[in-house]
Amino acid sequence: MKFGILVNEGPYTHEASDTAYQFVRAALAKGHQIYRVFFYHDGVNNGTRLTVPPQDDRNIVKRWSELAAEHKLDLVVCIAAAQRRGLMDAAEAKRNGKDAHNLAPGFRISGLGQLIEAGIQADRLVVFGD
Amino acid sequence: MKFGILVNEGPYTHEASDTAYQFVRAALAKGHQIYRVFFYHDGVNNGTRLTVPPQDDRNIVKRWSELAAEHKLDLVVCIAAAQRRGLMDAAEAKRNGKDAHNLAPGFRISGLGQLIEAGIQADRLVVFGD
Amino acid sequence: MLHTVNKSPFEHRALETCLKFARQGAAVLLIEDGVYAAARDTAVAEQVQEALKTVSIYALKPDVEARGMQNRVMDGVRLVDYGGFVDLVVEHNAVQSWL
Amino acid sequence: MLHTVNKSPFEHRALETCLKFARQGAAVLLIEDGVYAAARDTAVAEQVQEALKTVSIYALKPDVEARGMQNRVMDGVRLVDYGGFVDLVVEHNAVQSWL
Amino acid sequence: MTEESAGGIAKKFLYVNRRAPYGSIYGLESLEVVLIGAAFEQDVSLAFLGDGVFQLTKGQDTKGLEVKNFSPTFRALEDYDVTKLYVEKEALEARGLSAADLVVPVEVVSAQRMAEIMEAQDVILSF
Amino acid sequence: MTEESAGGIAKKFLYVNRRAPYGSIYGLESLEVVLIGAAFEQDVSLAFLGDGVFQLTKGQDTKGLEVKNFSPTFRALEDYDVTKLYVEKEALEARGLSAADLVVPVEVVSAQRMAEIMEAQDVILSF
Repeated sequence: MKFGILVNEGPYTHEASDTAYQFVRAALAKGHQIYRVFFYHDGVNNGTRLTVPPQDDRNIVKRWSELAAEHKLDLVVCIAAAQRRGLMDAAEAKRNGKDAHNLAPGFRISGLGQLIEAGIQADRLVVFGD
Repeated sequence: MKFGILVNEGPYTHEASDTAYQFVRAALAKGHQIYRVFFYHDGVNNGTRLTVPPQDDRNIVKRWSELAAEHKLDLVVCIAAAQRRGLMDAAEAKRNGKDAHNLAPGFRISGLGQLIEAGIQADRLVVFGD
Repeated sequence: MLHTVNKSPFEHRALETCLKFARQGAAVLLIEDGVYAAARDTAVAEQVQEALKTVSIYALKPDVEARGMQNRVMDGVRLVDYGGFVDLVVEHNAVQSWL
Repeated sequence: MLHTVNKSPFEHRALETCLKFARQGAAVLLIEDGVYAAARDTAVAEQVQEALKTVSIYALKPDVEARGMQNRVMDGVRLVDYGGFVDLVVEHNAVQSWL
Repeated sequence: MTEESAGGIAKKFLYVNRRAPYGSIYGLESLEVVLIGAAFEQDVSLAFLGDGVFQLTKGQDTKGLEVKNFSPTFRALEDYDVTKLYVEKEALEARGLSAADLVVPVEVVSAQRMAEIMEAQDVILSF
Repeated sequence: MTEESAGGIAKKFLYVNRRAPYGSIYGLESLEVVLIGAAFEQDVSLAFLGDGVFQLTKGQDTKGLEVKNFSPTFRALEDYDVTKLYVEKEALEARGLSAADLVVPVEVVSAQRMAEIMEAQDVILSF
C-alpha cells in the first residue's frame, strides 16, 4: 500500500516527528511504499542541516536524511511555511538575497500542491502533529 | 522597573512571540527597562535571519532585531535549545563544523545561566509560550 | 499575584487550573486564545462569573478585537491594552503564566 | 475509520471530541501523550470504558512504556507497536488525527 | 465530469479545523492548503469543530495585533468552488454563537451528521 | 548565609511543571534549567501540577521511542541542594497515582497549600 505522511511539528519540541519517523520505518519494514513525506507548519524545521543535538540523543534530521537515502523517500518541505520560518535551499537563498541556506540532504522545497498530490496518489494519508 | 522576558515559542506558529514583542514595546514606552529577552525551547527560532515572510505580513525576526538596535536590548538565544533546533552564529558553526550559520542581527547565543540571571536581576520575569 | 492564561477554555484545562490556584484578591489576565473565556453566554461563562467574586479578571483588548469579541465581553471583565498588561505586571509581586 | 489521539485527556478535550465523533465500529489509537487515557483508575477511565462498548481502542506500546504505564493499562485496550499502527491504517479507509 | 477531465477520479478531501485563529497559525495555513488544493478539482469539504468555529466569526479586527485578518478569505472560497462548509452545532452553542455570527453561509450539523460526513471521506487533513 | 556569600540576596524561584514527559520536550528542558540554576544558590522549589506529575512516575522505559529517559535525573536534584519538590494532591489522584509511584520523595500538597507556595515566590518559571 502507498502512504502519504504529513508532519506538522518540528524536531524535539513535540513527539510528532519521532512518531512519523517510526511509522514510516515500520511501514517500509512491512513492504509498503511511502509516496511522500510532506513537512508543513513548524514541521519544516525537520529539514535544517544546522542541528547539533546532544551526543546521547537521537539526531532527528540526520535519520530522516539517512532513511530518505536508503529508501529513496521524497521528503518535501513546504515553501510557504519554510519562508516564514527560515528554511531555505541554495536556490531560495539566492532568489531572496540571503547569504546562507540550511536545507538538509534528502529534503527538497516545493509547494503545497505536493501535499494535495500525496493525498490523491497515496492510498492513505496520515497526519502527525501537535 | 526592570523586566526579564522569556519567550518559549518560535515565530508565526504561536502568538507568544507577538505578545512578548508588544509587551516589551509597551514596557519601553512607559519608561521601563528590559533587562534581557531570553529565547528558549522553540523560541530560539525567533533568532534566524533566514525568514522571508509574505510581503503583507509582519517580519517578526526583523522587528526584534530593530527593537534591539533602537533600545540596546539584550536578546539571548539559549545555546542548548539552539543546537537541537538548528540555530547558530559564526563561532558555533565553526566549532561544530557546519558550513552555514543563521543568527539574526541583535541576537546572541549564550547559556541558560543568562535566564537565571535575568530572574535574579530583573524586578519581574514574564513568560510567554504555548 | 498576576496569573495569565493564553489557552481557550473550551479545548484546554488551563483556565480551570488557574482558577483553582488563584487566591482571593489575585488578578487573572486573559491573553491570546485565553480571551474566549471573557465572552458572555458560553459554556464556561458561569465558571468565570463565579471566579469574579474572588479574583479580578482582565482581558487583553487587542486579542479580544482580533477575535471579533468586542461586543460580547461579559460584565465585570476589564479590558486592558499592552500598556495595561505592563501595569498589571508592575502592580503584582510575581507572574504565573498558565501555558 | 481510524482515529488517533495524541493529547493527554487530563489537560485537553481531544479525546472527548474524538469519542463524540467516533462511530460504532470505529477504531481509536492512543499515541504520544494520548496513551494516558488507557490507564486504570483515573478520572477519565470510566469514559474510556464506556467508549469500549462501541469502538475498539488501541494504545501505542512504545508510548505506554516510555510513560511507565505498562502495568496500568485497563482491560479492553489493546497494545500495538509501530507495525501494528501501520496495520490499523491499512485496515481502515481513512485516518482522522485529533491533534 | 470535471474530475475525469482532470485526468483522474476525484477523491473526497475533508479539511478539519479545530483551532481558534491568531493564537496559532494552523487556521491560516490550513486555509492556504484549501486554496491551493482547489485547483486539483477534488471533492472538497471543510469541517469546523470545537474552537475551529471561531475562525469564521464576524467582526475580527486584527489591527492591534499587527497580523493579517484572514477571515474574509473564507468568503472567496465560493469562487474556488469550495462550497461545502460544515459547522458543528454543539461547538457553536457552547461558544454562544449561531450561524448568523459567521462570515459565510455554512451548514450547521449535529455531531451525528458530522460523524457520517467524516466517515465518507477518502483523505482527512487535520490541523 | 550561602546566599549572601554568592554576592546577593537569594530570590525564591519556583519552577512550575505542567506537561507530561516525551509528548513534548518542555519537561526535559525545564529540568535543564533547574540543573543550571542550582549553581546560582537561590531558594529553589519545583511544583508539579496537572500532567506535570507524570514526569516523576516510576518505570519509564523509553527504548521503544529511542529517546533518553530523563526521569532518573530527578534523583540527582538532591546533590544540587534542590530538595523542595511539591506535587499537587488532586493531580495525582485524578491520574490514579500516589507518592509511592514517583521516583523521588516529594511533598504532596493540597491546591490550597500549593497556591500559598506560589504566592510566596519572587520568580516563577513555567514551562
